[in-house]
Formats: sequence, structure tokens, C-alpha cells
Amino acid sequence: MYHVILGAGPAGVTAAETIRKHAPDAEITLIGGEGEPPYSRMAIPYLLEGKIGEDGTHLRQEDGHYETLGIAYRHGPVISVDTGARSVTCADGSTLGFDTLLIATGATPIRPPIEGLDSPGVHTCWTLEDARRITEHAQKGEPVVLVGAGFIGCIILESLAKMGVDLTVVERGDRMVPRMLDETAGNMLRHWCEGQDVRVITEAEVDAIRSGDRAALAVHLKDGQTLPAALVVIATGVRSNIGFLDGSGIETGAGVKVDPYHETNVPGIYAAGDVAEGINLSTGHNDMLAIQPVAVEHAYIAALNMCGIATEHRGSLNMNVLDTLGLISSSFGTWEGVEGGDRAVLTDEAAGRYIRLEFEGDRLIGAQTVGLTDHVGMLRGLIQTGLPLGAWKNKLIDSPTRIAEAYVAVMQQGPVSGYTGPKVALPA
Amino acid sequence: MQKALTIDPGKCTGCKQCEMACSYVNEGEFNVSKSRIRVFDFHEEARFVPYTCTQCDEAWCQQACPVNAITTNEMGVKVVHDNLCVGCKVCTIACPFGTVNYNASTGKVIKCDLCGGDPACAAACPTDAITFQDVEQGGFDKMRQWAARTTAGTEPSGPNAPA
Amino acid sequence: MKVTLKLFASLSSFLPREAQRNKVDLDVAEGTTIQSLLDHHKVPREKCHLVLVNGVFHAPEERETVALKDSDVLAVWPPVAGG
Amino acid sequence: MGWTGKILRINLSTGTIATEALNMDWADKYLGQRGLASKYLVEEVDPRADPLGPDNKMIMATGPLTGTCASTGGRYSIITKGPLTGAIACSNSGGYFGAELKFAGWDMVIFEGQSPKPVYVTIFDGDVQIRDASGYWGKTVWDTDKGIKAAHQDPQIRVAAIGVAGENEILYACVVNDLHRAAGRSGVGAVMGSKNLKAVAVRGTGGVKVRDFKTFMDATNAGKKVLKENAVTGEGLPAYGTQVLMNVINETGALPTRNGQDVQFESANDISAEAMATPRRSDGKPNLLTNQACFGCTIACGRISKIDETHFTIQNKPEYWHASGGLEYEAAWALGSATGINDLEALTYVNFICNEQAIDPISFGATVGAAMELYETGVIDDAVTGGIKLNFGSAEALVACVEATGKAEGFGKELGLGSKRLTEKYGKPELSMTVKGQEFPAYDPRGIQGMGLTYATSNRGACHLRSYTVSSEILGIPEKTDPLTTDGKAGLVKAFQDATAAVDSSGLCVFTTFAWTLEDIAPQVDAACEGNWTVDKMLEAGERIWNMERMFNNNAGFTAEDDNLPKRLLKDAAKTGPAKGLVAGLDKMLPEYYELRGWTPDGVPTSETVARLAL
Repeated sequence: MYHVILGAGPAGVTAAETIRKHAPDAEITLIGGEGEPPYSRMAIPYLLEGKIGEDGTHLRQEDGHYETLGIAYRHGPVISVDTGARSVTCADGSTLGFDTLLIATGATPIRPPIEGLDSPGVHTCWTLEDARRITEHAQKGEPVVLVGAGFIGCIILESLAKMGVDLTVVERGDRMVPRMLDETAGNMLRHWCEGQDVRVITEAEVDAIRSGDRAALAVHLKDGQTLPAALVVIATGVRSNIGFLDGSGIETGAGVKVDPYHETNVPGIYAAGDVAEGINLSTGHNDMLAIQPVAVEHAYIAALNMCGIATEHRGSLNMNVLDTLGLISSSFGTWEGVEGGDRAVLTDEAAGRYIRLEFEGDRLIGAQTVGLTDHVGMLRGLIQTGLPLGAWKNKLIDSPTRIAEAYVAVMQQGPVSGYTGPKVALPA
Repeated sequence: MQKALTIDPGKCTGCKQCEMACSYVNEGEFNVSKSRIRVFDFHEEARFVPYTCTQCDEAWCQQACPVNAITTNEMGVKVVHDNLCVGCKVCTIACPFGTVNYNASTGKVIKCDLCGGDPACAAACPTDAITFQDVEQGGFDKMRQWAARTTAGTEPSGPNAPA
Repeated sequence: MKVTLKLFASLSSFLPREAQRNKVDLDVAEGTTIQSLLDHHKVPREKCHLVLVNGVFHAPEERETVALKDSDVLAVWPPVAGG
Repeated sequence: MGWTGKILRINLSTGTIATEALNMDWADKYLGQRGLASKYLVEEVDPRADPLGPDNKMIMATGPLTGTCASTGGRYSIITKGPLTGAIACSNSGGYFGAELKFAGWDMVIFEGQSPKPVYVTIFDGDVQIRDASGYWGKTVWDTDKGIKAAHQDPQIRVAAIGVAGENEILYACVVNDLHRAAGRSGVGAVMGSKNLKAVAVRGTGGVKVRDFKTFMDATNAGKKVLKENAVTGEGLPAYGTQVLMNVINETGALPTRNGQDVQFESANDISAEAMATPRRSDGKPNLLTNQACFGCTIACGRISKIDETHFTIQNKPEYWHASGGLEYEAAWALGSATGINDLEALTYVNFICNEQAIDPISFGATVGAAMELYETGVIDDAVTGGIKLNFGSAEALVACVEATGKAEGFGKELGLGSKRLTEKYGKPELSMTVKGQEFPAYDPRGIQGMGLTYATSNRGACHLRSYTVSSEILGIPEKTDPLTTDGKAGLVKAFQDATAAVDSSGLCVFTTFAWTLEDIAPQVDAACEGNWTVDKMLEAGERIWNMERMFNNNAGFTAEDDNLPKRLLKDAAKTGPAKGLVAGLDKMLPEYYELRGWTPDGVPTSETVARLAL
């Protein structure tokens, strides 16, 4: 079998490795789009702040990792797919045939319709190349405007702040990370940032970026404000890389449409990661969940099916974790809750703590936290397993901080109760 | 032959010697708040439950790490490499067992690494509630079943699913 | 003659079936010593830590020689303590 | 190292919180916990101060081994001038509170003055605050514990609190931490109540370091091995707990029964460890569910019990249909044998209430025993008891008493005086089984002669934990002595007193000494902290501590006349058992004891003794 994988991000690499594990003799080619070794976009913020070098962003660290596994790695990008001939064509004109194909081409930043977006000093923050340019421009003390305070924006915010620039964030929504956190938590983040001299402007849109007098650039907002900027970073969301599939016959929406086996409408062609509309566990519907753990899950499922091991995906959980200048927040699943569900809330802004749990019946369906770092993955465990909480639900409504106890209790053999017997045998 | 931690809550007395041994080995002091193993106390049910990483076969934390900072060693143990960990915390939310925690004082994540093959918690446990056993022995299967339960809702979607 | 045997804590499993609440009344031959009675009931010697006859302690070296008398109460414990 | 080197001083009158360095010169002489905190108390509190007045202080103190991995290294003590006795008081407790205080970064906390209104104190690492407790005043320990954890949204907070009994200055109110571990004796909870201090809540996330980790790990591992291999600490205590003594002491003829009228209780086996482990007729389940360890303890003698849900005490109270701290020997004796009650489930319920309301079950049960004798002899009647039929053997009466005492209502207030004041009030002081105003515990000195001298000379009033000669006289640890003779007991008592004072100052539990000697303990202490702690130095510190406590009491007005026992024990011979015909031979032991101590015949340390111990 010849397996071709388009995209060398986490999904592509995981798929290649998984295929190798289950199909020792298969031929595997992994095609990257950027002329870099397979790397992780998630590591870019840490590259910017100097925590790691470019090597540190690489998805696999061992020398010759792909060669050792017999995975051919080559550069693309692929510009078209011929489903009839079962081949792909790369930008250099070369073509490759395949038995199975995985589309894991990820996403690219959305470029909002703003005048002056192509000016020098305006960058997205998505690729290693972007990171190199930002590092050039982001000088200590210089004014920097970050457009977008979504999840990715907030991660970049952390690095820019650590780089010591004079930072202003402009967000269209009414709070920071509106798609990840509610108003209370979003505003906690905002106050926290403001306390650390990061200016946060919400409910604001950029009208134009022109050359400025106080700095190289001036960012004009629709409300009339003007912000000086030596550098403007755009982080207003991403969209799937599906353009090259136009006319291929592979069905797409916002992303590539897949069935529960992560196969597209074309047999033998699969999709995974940010480019694929996989099943959202919380809704049961297909959805774009552009996060690394989901990309890896997709890839795993797709790869098994590509090897002929029929494996159905029951859904991925949307979740995020964010460190905003030391204030750590996370959200899971249906964090906004559902009608008729119950809620447990703890708000202690002074202590930088917030926990909001959402229940449907006596099952946890969503959660948000600020300031919680111990055992936080248990929230995923409870939501994903859907185990009934029983009496623990009300205990959590009283004290949401008892989440770890609740988890251990319900994960044990049934409810934790009853006679366990002395540690040393007693005569009857 | 691989060995694994086997936990029998029925034998635990809640003494916290495991937490102290763990923090001593890993942090150089007695500090139960930084232990990788934690004993949960269900007072009204007269039950104590030691809890730590089960070293999943194909671990969620490892798969979620964007920089390959968590690897599996020859004993099947998932080890965090501090030199590679950037502190992104994705593993902390990815692990459905909640056994990877962020340590703000180092900016890295911490998890049980079986102390390099000689787990201090098991050595310190006075009642054999925590033992380090060959994987063939029964306790390990029980642990695995317990672990599998966490993936029940998504089986076999996760990397932890039986292949 | 009649004596009472009381075995407590983990030793209670060595009491004959008819015993109730750690205690049994026995008919024994004159001259039965502490040790011979305990041996008869297979109470392990090393577990017989606290050996009282009518509440009075008998050291290990006396147990072979001290004969029980009619209506004596022999009570035995393994190593235990409290506070 | 071992110590954090920092203490907290909280003045509740002024609301000020100060931190200061631990006095390391004193630590070198008094080690920690009982010894060191007593030194602070002796230096800072007038021995004639009113125990319940603003001039008394209450110190919560840890030892150098508290919060380390030494087995049982989780103890703390409360040191104050005790209201039940007027003597120096030191009550030691386990659970997790002490270690948490150390993890928060503090060796001890000194509470001074009196708050004008109810408060509780939170110690969250370095963040220390005095907070309004009006919402907790009137609540039980259990509700307060739950409330504070919820209010601060941290289930890992450890709480030490008083109940209504302490608020109302019931003289034997105790302080309960971790729901069922108590700084139990001498009324330290009344002192806390007098300060309007409802609770102390602690959360610590720091670490504890020791002087030499490698040596320390070797020494503590060696110690744990000894505990594990010893049949008492390795098997007996975890399986049966202290309650195994019920039948032992009864057979020995030293089980004080019905206010000390008898030395054997015909129903002892009904309330024993063996009974706790036997499935009940009613529901087929045993009273005992499991054993529990305190922080760091590799013995785990604690009992966790669940009461039969159909029992009359809780059949309509589902809030008690769960497990909690079960009967220890002293509680089972005081609530059962001293009152002639054989209902194990009722005793467990009363023990729950004692924990929930923070009442010392020893003093409470013994006081009820005295009140029962007053009632049966017609000295008091239903008009006094508020209708409680206070007959020996009545579980219903005991339950009514504990509920009234916990709430400090009606006859409960009189019971709260303790047996000395209660019997004096009704003109029968000879019916009080107390020394220096404190009820004696579960060993009758007529059957265990050394305990007579122990009670008489204990610096905190009658107490078994100041020199547990039962260990030698009954259990043969470290070697068997004859319980019926007074010969050699003066030396035995002195040796136990000094060694125990040292152990109580280390952060360890005295129960380790069923297996450990100071030869096992000194290396652990020495590796933990500065001071070159040898066996000799520990014994010297123990003797110094004992004499310091004695001098405080002498200055408080105690004299040799107070080193006495109730007349009943001195005049009325035991009726049954091996001690039949015997009385407590205190007069034969006391002069020898004074001499061995280096005290005058009036019980005052001589100037040579004071100089020798550098007091």
C-alpha cells in the first residue's frame, strides 16, 4: 500500500507514525508545505520569547526520525488532487500516485479586509517565517498593536509582552477570548493584563493601517482612535486550507467533510486536523475544532482506517488552556452550558480564581477555570466519559473546588461507599 | 518484563508517606503539595485513595505535546524532558486522568515518572497499598481497566484506545 | 476440674467452636499447666505474649510449670498495646 | 532546619499579627512543641493568671519532626494554662493539622488576649488573617470545618476548631482538628473559647527541609522498619487500636468502673475492640470499618466507625449515617465503664458528639459517672438533672447528657464544670475521681500501682500520657514489672515522665515508644535539626521540661498536697481481681519520687536541681 499524507503538522506526523506502527511494510510519503522540518505552530510563541530555539519547535526531536521509520518526507506544497487518477501534483509540477491519501493541510490565518494590511511591519503569527519577521520588528519598548484577542491572539500576547514591547490589544468582541471563556473569566484576563501594563481595547475594529508619525505605523480604529505601532500582529482567526481541492470532487464546507471514519466522500481519501470537519463530542455534529489534541485524534482514527482497521470516531472534545502573563485559564466542552442544565460557579477575582461547571442532568458537559492548575485534565475525563456524578453533583455545586475528589470518587468502582474492611484481617 | 504501580485503596490508611517520598525525591524537600501522587480522603466513606499516573500505553499527554517533550522510555514510562518542555500546558488538559500538573515555579509540567524505575511512593508505603509489580500480575490489569473507563465515551478514538 | 479459657484479639480464632465472646469453659485434668492447655488448643507459643491466670501475669518460663487450679481463668493476648 | 525558624504571634485583643524568629537558644534546651512552647508560656504568662482571662496565652506548636517523613511526624500540641486544673496544660493531637501548619511555614502560633467578638484565623502560607466568625459561632466543629472549606473554596484546608462547649467555656472542652483528632485534655478548648477564637484554618504549600537529608532518610527508614517488625506497632495497634486494652485491663482488675466503685466491669467485652470488629446482630456489619493513620504515621491505630442506622441514637438523624472517628480505649472506658454502660453503638454516637462538639470524652464520661453516683445515692434528683434518669448503665441518660453538655444547656452546664466542681457543689467532693481537678483515665491505681504515682504527679492533672507505666506494668514494654507492687515505681515513673516529655517535644507520637526507645528517636531528631541531639541530651531536655512545668505549677499555687489521689483509691480496697484488698500505695512512692527528682519533701525543685538543669 502507498499512503500519501499532505501536511506535516501534528496530524500529518501522527498519521504517518500510526500507519507505520500498524503497517510495517507500507510505503509512506509525508509532504510538507513550508520548506521546514515538521514543526509545531503551538511552539512559536515560546520561540518568540526565546524559551526555545527553532529546533525546539520541531515535532520530533531525534535525528533521522522519519528515515528510521521509513517515512519519506518531501516538500510540496501540493496544489491539486486528481481523484480519478489517484494522484497529487506539487507546486514544482511533480506528481505522486497514492493508494490512500490523507489531507492534513491545516489552516492559514484569515486576512481581514483592512486597508494597509500589506504594509511592511504588519504580520500574521502563524509560521516559522512569520516568527522570524516578528522577532526582527518587536524591539523592547517599541509600540506593538495586536489585532485579535482570541485564543491564538492571547498566546501571542503572552510572548509579545515577555519580549518587552509596549503592547496594545484590539479585540472586536466584548471581552478577551470570547469563544473560550465567558464574560467573568474574559474580564478577569483583561484586568490581569491591564495590571501588567498591557492595554486592552475591546469592541473595537481596525479601519486602516497607515504610516504614522510617532511610529512607523498608525493603526486607525473605527471609533476614531489612532494607535502608534512599530509592528502590527494580526490574529483574527484561521480558515482551512482547502483551496487546492477546488474541482477535485472532494466535498468541502468550511473544511473537508468527513464521515465518522474520517474518510471523505471519495473512497480512500481521508482528512484530519484543522482542515477537517470532525465530530464534536459535545454536539454530535461535524465541526472545526482547530486544536492540537483534536488534530492528533483525527490523525489516529484516519490512519487506522487507512490501514484497513475500521475505527469509528465518536467525537473530539473542544478544549483550550491559556497562560496569560501567569494567569492560567482553561475551558472544556459546552462551557456555556445548556438550557435546563445546572451550574456550579466559584468566583474569586481577588485570588485570581474562577471555576464554572456546567451539568446536564448529573453529568458534567462543560467547564471553565481560571487559576486552576492541579488535576485540571480531570475535567476532560469527566466530560468525555459522561459518568454520572450522582451525589457529587450537589457537592460540586456547593464547592466546585472539590472537582478532583468528585472525579476520583466516580472513577472508582461505582460510588465510593460501604465497607472496605480493616487493613489487617480481624477474626470474625 | 515491564513493571507498573498497582494501587489498592482498600489497604491505604491515609498516612501520606507516599506524598512525602515523592516530593523528597522530586523536589528535594517534604512538600506534599508538589507530590506527583496524591491521596484522596473520603472521610465519610472510610476510604483513602492514592492516585497518580497510570503510564497509559499511548499516552494522551505525549500525543498532545507540541514539542515532543514527553517521551516513552524503555520501561514504558512517560517522561517529561525539562529541556524541551515549553510550559504550554496542553498536556495538562489533554490527560483525562488529570495526572499532569503545571509547576508555576519552574514553568514546566510535572508528572509521575516512576522515579526512573524505583518508585519512592511504593517503597515508602507501609501497607502495600502502593506496590510496584510486574505487568502480568492482576493489579495491573485492574488499573488498565480503570484507565480504559476514562476513554469509554470515545473508544476507540483516543490514542489510548486498544489498537 | 473446670477452668475458663479466654483468647483475645487475633488469638480468638484458636478457641473451640462452642466458645462465645472470646471465652470457653473447659473440663481439664488435674495438673494441666498453662502451656499444656495452650498447646492443646494449638495457640502458637510466639503469639502468647500476655498470659494471665486470674488476672496475674505469668512469664514464659513459668508457663510450663504452673498448674491450673479448679475455676482458674486463663486469659491470653498476642502482643498488643493501647493508650 | 527541621524548624522553619518562624513563629506567629496573634494578639486577638488588638487584632495585630506579628512574625518573629524562633528563639534558637531555647530550641537547643527545650527541643520543640511541648517543651519549647511551654518555655514561651512560662516566660510570658503569669502563673497566677486567670486561665480564661486575657492574660493567658494559647500556643499551637509543632516539633522539629512535624511535617517530615519520620513515622508519626505530624503532631502538634496546644500549650496554655488549663482552666480545668489551673496548672500548665499541654494537649497533643495528630491528624493532619500540625503538618499543614509547618508546610505553611510556621513552627508555632501564639494567641494572646481576647477578641471582642467571635473570630477565626486563617493561615494560608504567609497570608495570615483574623476574620469574623459570627457565622460559625454556635456551630459544631463538623459544620465549622465544612463551612470554612467552602467559604475559602479549598477542600485541602485543615481546620482546628471548638464547638459550642468551648464557646461556653465548658471546662473540659477540647480543640478538634481534622474532624476527629483532638487536643483533648485539660480544657484547652475553653481557653480558645474564652479568646472568642472559633477556629484556626491552615493551608500550607511550602516544603519542610531537614538538616541532613541523607542521614535523616536512613534514620527514619530504620525507625519505620522497627515499627513494622514490632508485633505491637506492626500488627496489634493497626488491627485492634488502643481499644484492645478493654479486656486486658478488665482481666487485670484495673478497670475503673461506675465512678471507681469497682475495678472490673462485667460488660467490658461488649464495648471492646473485639466487639467493634464483630458483625452486629441488627445489620450484620461491624461497628469498625477501617483503621486510619494520622499524617506520616506508619502504625495507623485510628478507628473509623459507622453506627447502626437503626440504633435509637441516630435512627432519625441521617446526618450521622456516615463513618467518622470511632472509639479509642480511653473514650470507650470513660463513656462505658465509668458509667456502667455496655451499649457499643451508643458509646460510638456519644464519641461522635464529643468530636463534633469538641468535648474531652475522658473528663465528660468520668463526670457523668460521678453524677450517676450522686443521683443513685440521692444527692441529686430529677429536678437537678432536668428529668434525666441518671442511673449507672443507662445509655439513654448518657446520650441526653452529651447532647446537653455539647450545647451547654440545662444540666449539661453543671456537667461541664467537671466532676471536682460538680461534686463539691453538692457537698460530696470525695466522689470526684480527679487529681488537680482533672478526671483520671482508664487505669485504676489499685490494680496498677505506678499509675497512682503517675496521676498524682502529672503536671497537667490526672493523666496517663505523662508516664504510661501501664506499658511496663501490664504490657511488658520495655520490660515487665509487677503492677501490684509499689517497689521501683518512683524510678519507673520518673524515667517515663522524662522520656515522654522529650518525645512530646519532637513532633512524634508517644505510641511509637511501644517499639522505639530514645535510641531510635534521637538519630531522627538529630538528622532533622541542629543541636547534636543524643539520647542523653533528649533525656536531659525531658527532665528540664518536667521541672519547668512543675515550677510553673508551684508558682501557680500548687503544693505537695496537690500530688494526691482521690480518697476512694487510698482508703477503699479493690473488691475483685488480682488487686482485691489493695489500695493505691501512693505514700510509699511519693517521697522516693521527690528524692529521685531532686525536689524537697515539699515537692519543690532544689536550687541544685534548678542549677543542674540550667532552668
